[in-house]
Amino acid sequence: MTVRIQSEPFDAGQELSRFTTQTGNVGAVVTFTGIVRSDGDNPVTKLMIEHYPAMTERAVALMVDAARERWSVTDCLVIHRFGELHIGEEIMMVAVSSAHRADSFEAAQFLMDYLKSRAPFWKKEFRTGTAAWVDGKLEDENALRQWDSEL
Amino acid sequence: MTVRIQSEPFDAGQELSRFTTQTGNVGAVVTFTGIVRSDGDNPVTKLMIEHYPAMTERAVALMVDAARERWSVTDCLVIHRFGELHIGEEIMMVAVSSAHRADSFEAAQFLMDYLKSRAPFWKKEFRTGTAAWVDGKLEDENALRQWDSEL
Amino acid sequence: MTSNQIDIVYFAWVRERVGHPRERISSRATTVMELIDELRLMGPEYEAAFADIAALRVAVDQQLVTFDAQVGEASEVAFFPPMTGG
Amino acid sequence: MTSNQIDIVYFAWVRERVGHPRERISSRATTVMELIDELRLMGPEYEAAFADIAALRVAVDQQLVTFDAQVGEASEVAFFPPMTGG
Repeated sequence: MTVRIQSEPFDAGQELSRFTTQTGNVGAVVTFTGIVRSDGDNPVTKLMIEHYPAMTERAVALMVDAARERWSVTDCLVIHRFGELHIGEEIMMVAVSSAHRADSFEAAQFLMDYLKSRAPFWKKEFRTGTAAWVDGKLEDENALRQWDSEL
Repeated sequence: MTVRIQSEPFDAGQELSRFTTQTGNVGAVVTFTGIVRSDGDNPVTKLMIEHYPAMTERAVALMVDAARERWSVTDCLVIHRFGELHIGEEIMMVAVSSAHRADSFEAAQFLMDYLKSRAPFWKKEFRTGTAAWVDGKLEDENALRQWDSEL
Repeated sequence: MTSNQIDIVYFAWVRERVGHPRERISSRATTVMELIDELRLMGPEYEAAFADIAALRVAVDQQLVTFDAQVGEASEVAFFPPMTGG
Repeated sequence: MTSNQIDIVYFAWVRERVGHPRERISSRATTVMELIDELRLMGPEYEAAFADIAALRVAVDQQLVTFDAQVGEASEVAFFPPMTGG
């Protein structure tokens, strides 16, 4: 199990290759990668991600533990960046390995739903002439509730 | 959209890096990688995968089309090997990109469920002193039915 | 009633039981089920391959179909066990 | 009633409204809600930051809690908007 909170860019493909090599005898690996996307009429030009260093790693480790209790998971990797990020850069990734595909898929979705609304990260979007903190989304809260857990 | 049916090994990490670079302005990429796993008392030593060349690419392309009709997906990649495969080698991978994470996760799971039971591949497992065709699993048929589709 | 030239292809254990991967036959069958009845008459290896229809899948001209599907104009019919890809 | 030294930390727009990321205060609060009442008295920037409690989240000693949670022995309390990671 690896949790990395870092300001440096990373390459999700390289991380997947390394994860698969290290994870040993598994049948399934699922990854999710979140990427800075420009959208709308006045598109995002960059992102600033703030986090709560004293809390972040422990909070994410607790989510990983919860996933491992719930599914038969061999290994997990979570990488999340903070600081200044540009369009096309990887914001974060999750990788999960397991014997069978359902465990990896569900554990990865569970981790994403928790990371979205329970890990102490805040995104600020910069557009030409303006900057605004991203609002928490109701759909993310609802996604979390579907797991019906008490984390 | 790319579908590759090949006997050569591939590296899922390299494929993910290339896919993410080529896919353009997306927010989310989900991958699934299936790997040859050894299990049990008399573990698998190698796998032979047979396929139906005249049918395979078109069948997989139809699945990808069905996923794109159902979810808001930016790009899809499906790679599936045939021939002789050894422990730890990648059997196949699916990558899906989209603006938002739910589309990529669901489309990737949908593609996997279809590939498992509707793409014309057959696995034969070799163990010490014995070889046997893998039986279709009821749980895979049930996974497919959950999508409740008419493909 | 005229007969039709059809390529029959077999995969996985169906291929192993029949003993070869492909053959061209002359058939008067109008449905897959009738085609199977013809094939069963071709020898014990065919009887073994087609003993349990529930364990088989069929594609007519590379499209998965049910056993009551027409084969009238088909040029290729494939028989195989349930797929196990992924 | 004795007072307690607590580090208060702020993130995202809460930090921007308060005007600084961290401070140590002397507090008599026993719950988070009482602590917020004390903070609101510290100036208009605090009133602005704590105007809408429903828009805030709180962590006591790095654990997410509800506003009725105890802060008696806490050494660090953090206020921030709903998280938007991932």
